[in-house]
Amino acid sequence: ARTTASAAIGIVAAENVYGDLAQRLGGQHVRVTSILSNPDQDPHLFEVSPSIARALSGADIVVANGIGYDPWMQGLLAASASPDRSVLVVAALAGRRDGDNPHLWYDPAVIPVYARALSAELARRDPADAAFYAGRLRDTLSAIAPVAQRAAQMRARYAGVPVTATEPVFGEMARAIGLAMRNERFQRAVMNDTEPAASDVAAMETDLRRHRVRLLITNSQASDSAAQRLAEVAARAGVPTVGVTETEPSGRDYTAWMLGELDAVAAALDTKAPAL
Amino acid sequence: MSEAVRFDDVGIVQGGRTILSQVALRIADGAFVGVLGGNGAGKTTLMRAILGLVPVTGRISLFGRPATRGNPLVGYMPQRRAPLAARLSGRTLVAAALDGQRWGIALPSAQASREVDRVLEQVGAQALAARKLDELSGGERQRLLLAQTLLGDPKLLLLDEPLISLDPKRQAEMVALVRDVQQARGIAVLFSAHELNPLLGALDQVLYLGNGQAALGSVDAVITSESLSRLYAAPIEVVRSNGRIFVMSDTRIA
Amino acid sequence: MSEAVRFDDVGIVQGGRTILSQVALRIADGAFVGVLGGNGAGKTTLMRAILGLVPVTGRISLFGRPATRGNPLVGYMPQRRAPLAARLSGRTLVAAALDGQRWGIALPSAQASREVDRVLEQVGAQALAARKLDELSGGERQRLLLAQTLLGDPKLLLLDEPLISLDPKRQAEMVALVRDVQQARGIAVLFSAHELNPLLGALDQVLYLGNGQAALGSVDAVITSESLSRLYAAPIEVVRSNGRIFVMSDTRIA
Amino acid sequence: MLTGLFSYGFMINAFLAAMAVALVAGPVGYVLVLRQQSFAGHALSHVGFTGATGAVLLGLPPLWGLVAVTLLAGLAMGLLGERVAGRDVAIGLVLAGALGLGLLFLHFFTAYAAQATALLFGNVFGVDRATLLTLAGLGALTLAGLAAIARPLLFASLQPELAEARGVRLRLVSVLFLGLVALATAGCAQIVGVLLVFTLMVGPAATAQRLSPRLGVGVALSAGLALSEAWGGIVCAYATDWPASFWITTLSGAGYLLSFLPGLPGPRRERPPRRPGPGPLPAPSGGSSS
Amino acid sequence: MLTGLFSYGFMINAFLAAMAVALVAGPVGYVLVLRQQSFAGHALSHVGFTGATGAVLLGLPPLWGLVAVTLLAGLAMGLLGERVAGRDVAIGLVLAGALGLGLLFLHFFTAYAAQATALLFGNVFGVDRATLLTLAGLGALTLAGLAAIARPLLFASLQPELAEARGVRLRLVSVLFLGLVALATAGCAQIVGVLLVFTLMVGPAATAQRLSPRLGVGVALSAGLALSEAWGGIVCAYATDWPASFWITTLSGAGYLLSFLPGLPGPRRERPPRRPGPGPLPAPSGGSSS
Ligand SMILES: Nc1ncnc2c1ncn2[C@@H]1O[C@H](COP(=O)(O)OP(=O)(O)OP(=O)(O)O)[C@@H](O)[C@H]1O
Ligand SMILES: Nc1ncnc2c1ncn2[C@@H]1O[C@H](COP(=O)(O)OP(=O)(O)OP(=O)(O)O)[C@@H](O)[C@H]1O
Ligand SMILES: [Mg+2]
Ligand SMILES: [Mg+2]
Ligand SMILES: [Zn+2]
Repeated sequence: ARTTASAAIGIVAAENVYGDLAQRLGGQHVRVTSILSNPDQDPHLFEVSPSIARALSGADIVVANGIGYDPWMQGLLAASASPDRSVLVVAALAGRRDGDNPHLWYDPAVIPVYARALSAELARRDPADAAFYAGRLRDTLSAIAPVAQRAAQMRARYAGVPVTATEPVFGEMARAIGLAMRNERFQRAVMNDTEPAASDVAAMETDLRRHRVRLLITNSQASDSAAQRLAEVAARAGVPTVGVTETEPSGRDYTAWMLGELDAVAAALDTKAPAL
Repeated sequence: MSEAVRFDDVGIVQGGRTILSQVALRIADGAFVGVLGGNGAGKTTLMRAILGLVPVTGRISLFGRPATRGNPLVGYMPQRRAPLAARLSGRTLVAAALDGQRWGIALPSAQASREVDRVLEQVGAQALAARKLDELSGGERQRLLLAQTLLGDPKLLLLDEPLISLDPKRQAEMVALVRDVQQARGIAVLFSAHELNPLLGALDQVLYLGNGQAALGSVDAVITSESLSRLYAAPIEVVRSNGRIFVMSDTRIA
Repeated sequence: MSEAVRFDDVGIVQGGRTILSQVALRIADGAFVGVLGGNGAGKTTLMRAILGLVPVTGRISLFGRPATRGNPLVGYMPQRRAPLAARLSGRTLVAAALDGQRWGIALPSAQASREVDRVLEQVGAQALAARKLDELSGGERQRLLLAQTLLGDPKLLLLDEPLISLDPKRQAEMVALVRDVQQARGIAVLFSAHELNPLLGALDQVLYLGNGQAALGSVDAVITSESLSRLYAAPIEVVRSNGRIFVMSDTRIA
Repeated sequence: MLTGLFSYGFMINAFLAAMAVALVAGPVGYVLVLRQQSFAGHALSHVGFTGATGAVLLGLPPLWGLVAVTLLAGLAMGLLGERVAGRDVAIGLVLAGALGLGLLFLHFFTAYAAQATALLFGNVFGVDRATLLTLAGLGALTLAGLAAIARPLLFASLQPELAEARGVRLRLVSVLFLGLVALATAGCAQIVGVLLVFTLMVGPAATAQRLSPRLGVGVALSAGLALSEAWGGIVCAYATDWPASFWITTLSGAGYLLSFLPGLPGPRRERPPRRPGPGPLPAPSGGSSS
Repeated sequence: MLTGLFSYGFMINAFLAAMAVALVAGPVGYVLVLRQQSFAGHALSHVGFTGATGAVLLGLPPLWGLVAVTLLAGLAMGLLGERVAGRDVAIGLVLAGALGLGLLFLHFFTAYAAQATALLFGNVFGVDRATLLTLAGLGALTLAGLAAIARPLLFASLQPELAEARGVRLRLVSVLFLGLVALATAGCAQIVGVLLVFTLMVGPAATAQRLSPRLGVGVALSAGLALSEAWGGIVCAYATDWPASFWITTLSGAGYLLSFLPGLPGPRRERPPRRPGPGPLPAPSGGSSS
């Protein structure tokens, strides 16, 4: 199978956000495989199929998120050692450590860092096409620039506004906007599939009921009954709810995905809270 | 109708093997019948056939009706007894068998309670019933199992080796108990045992199995050195003394 | 040293209850001893004490040495037998007991194989050994268990109710088998049973338990109507006829 | 510390949900422990995962798949392993098969699977009113089913041979019961988590069986213990801010261990009745022979 | 379809890892099934979760915690539940307790917990050389341990009363064996996943016990079946691109069901020997009395 694409650089990305950006940066010179288009598959039962392992063992560049989000990647890489393979761990590029919010792609500052690093790696491997990669990098950076710009705009307007969420998916973006995120312990418990403590549930409910927050962010891919209940509490209290997704929805690129969510958040924050 | 059990040309095949064939017999109502036969002769199988648990050819009738599963006229004490739930009381065990085959829940009722009391009293086990099963001796447990067979006024008891692991005194007590119940209520009893001596005084008749056949005979006719030796294919001596009969297999010849 | 077992002022307390007290007895090497006593008299406990499984006061010696657990001079057939792993062969069962208490793995060896063959032959069970345990009859299984007790040339066999659920012929065969082995190898046997008759011809002595006491006696002294009736606290009749003894509990009085 | 225990809606829902689960788990667990089928109970709670995943794959509501597959597995276990010997192998193989199938479903997954994954540790503080109603409905259904088969079930559990002779269809009863266990597990697990359901089925039942030799008392005790452990766990969770499942598990284990305390009824020790002793033994005459 | 089966390093590692796991799971599983302790085996595979989370919380390598806690739980089960009656309750309670504790540890986590939990759910196509060595080491250790206790273990499993009388310390043997099961489970689970270890322990062993009544043959058959099912599963996974665990589970279940086919040795039917028949019975004389 190495006839037509023999020149192409093989890239395997653990998550599809990174994979799509890699495709954009490398164009026809790369061949991209994304492992998790659905990172919410049960990590307990997540099992890599042979075709992915095969792709990985032939890959030139491997992209992983790191800080515990894709811990199986280490084993897969070690299993098919390849001296000439480079591994980009986005968390390392962005200087994050274990314990930080792993949903890194929601940080508008991280994506350009990743894009530059990957582009440099592509140029290193394929110096002949360095100019092509430089052009692609420029295009890509300008294509994703609106996300950071929009976040900065919103920061000017909403910095310090208290919000809450059922899961820390949107956390990095909220930080970029300067929103005062509350109930982080609750969110962490939901992320880890464990049970939120009673006081965390109570704090969450109180925030919603007493309008101590202006917005509830939920994971719209997860529809477990606990989250539904909070959405109901919010609705009753007149606190608006915005759903975000953990993975890049198919048919949308990164910019459209992020802007869509930012718009929804802005619109929600602008609604006047009804008097109790 | 004075026939408790009637076999007409009954055959039993299990696992491709003929256990019994062409058995014809009639057991009178109210008779105390000892069931004899070597290991594997088919004593347990015969009782299970009467209970409708084993497919048979020919016809088995109980009190004039075809034998079917769950016949309320029959009380049964199985030979192989699953380990009992040790922490429950004897009364719970006995009560579980009361209408145990009927769907639904057994709500506490005075009538049910009276019925359980009645059978416990019949075997003299009222005092045992409150104790936990794992605190009871083997003989005491066997008495509770006998009480169970009496629930619902059966007209026929099938007791499969109820003397196992009892000492001579308890064996005698068990036989006497069964005999008393049988006579007081005029019911028929099939009582299997390898130990003939404790039984002999109580028997009206003997049902002996061997070699795929089953036949009924009087005690006098069957309990003879000759016929028992043939039955068990081993030298067995029967001695009559003071109007009593003793059976003993000869260990010196072997 | 012609003493197989010696009890000096032995007492056994279990669960706060005195089972035996102040027992003193000596069993001669090579003796065939019947162990009698009602349910709960302590037959099993006594054997377990000889095996060192039960804490005792006083002293128990076997062949002049204190009784300890895992004594290779003792062969044992327990009364309560756990359900056997049904799909394994009889030979596997017997072989598992060969040095089964030693750590490590049992590699196939010609010597081990010969030893297993030897004990199987002694009980005439060579043909049974290849068959699965769930294909064997109760009597055949018991024969394999007896073979196990003979592994490693014991000088004392403790057989706890090996006649249970056997038919008269098999009972006689079992007793004859034990007797043959005992005489051929000159070993001592303690053989407990509720059924005296099949044993009587084989016994050298009787060890009778009751009321916390244990005493050894000759067959002639113990097997009398009077002493057995006292032992079992029930009327028991002993009849001697043609040099044979018959024991029977009286079911008519109860 | 405990002020405001009832001032939040989620706390009231938690108490109600725990009650619904405990009142089902207590009686069902009693029979489960009596029949020594804890493994089956546990395995069925896994199997639900496969059902939920499969249903999502087919575009059906996960709860349907969960209940359907768990019921099916309960039937398979009942049919395969009616005899006690080899029963654990039957359960193990059904379990492995179901999990393997679940893995295959996941492989084809494109949608979000968290519904299936959150099963192990549910969230008793996140129960809403609609879920509460589902829970109550499933619970009532399970208890009604249990009542419908109670008599033959108990009979068959205590004395299978006798029950069979008296016309009880052992296999049918066994399968129906495992179906009920499946229903109870499936219903409760997705709301309060597999762990909690299993804990509330096994712990209180085992304790109750140690404490009372009577059936009715035992079942009531089992339900009562389950309820008080569940509620106690919620209160402790509220007071300490640690997870409720942890507390309920701890209370349930502690309850069982406490039942071994000497003062309580039902110590392990056997107390056989001292039978009226025979007279003194005949003096040994003959001494050692041979 | 199957070209290149061995041309990838990860495939070779997968075959080697599967071999290491199968050769341990086969013999250990044989005894597990013989002793009817499948539930213990399954429960132990859960318990590692607590150890891994606890270790991460303390800043220790999760594998240490996993092995330590699994061993501890194995010992606890062995100590609590030596008697068969109530054994499943003991296992259930240790399981619930361990999971509850794991939940508490998870509660104190500030990071994404996948690191700890992922340890439990290995991946046969993601085994590297270092892990392979660990696996081989743990496997050799387990097999050596099994060999060291093989004789008393087998004796105690077949005839506990007799073994005790012959000086075998039942409780010690039981605890040591569960410790070995724990070690095998902990070692293998993180490389090939909990599901696979359990499948490879129960399926081949149950099949082997149906096929041969001889111990040595049975153990060898169990190991051989485990190996061929594991390898077969990997080949099928390569060919279909479906998960290897699914295939191995399927092959293992199929193997067991196939062993029920009539032609094979060991049909369920009992074939008691026809004993030499007695002579004809005496003719009934006396007829029906009374
Ligand atoms: N389900 C079955 N399939 C095949 N054979 C069977 C089955 N059940 C019983 N048998 C065989 O039928 C024969 C009669 O068995 P049964 O249990 O009736 O004998 P028994 O007279 O009660 O013996 P025992 O004195 O040992 O109790 C035996 O050879 C037994 O192995
Ligand atoms: N571990 C124990 N704790 C308390 N009591 C015990 C224990 N083991 C046995 N006993 C009691 O000791 C007494 C003697 O029991 P043992 O089993 O030795 O009697 P046995 O003579 O063998 O009776 P059987 O004829 O029924 O076999 C019985 O009352 C029994 O209940
Ligand atoms: Mg029988
Ligand atoms: Mg005894
Ligand atoms: Zn599990």
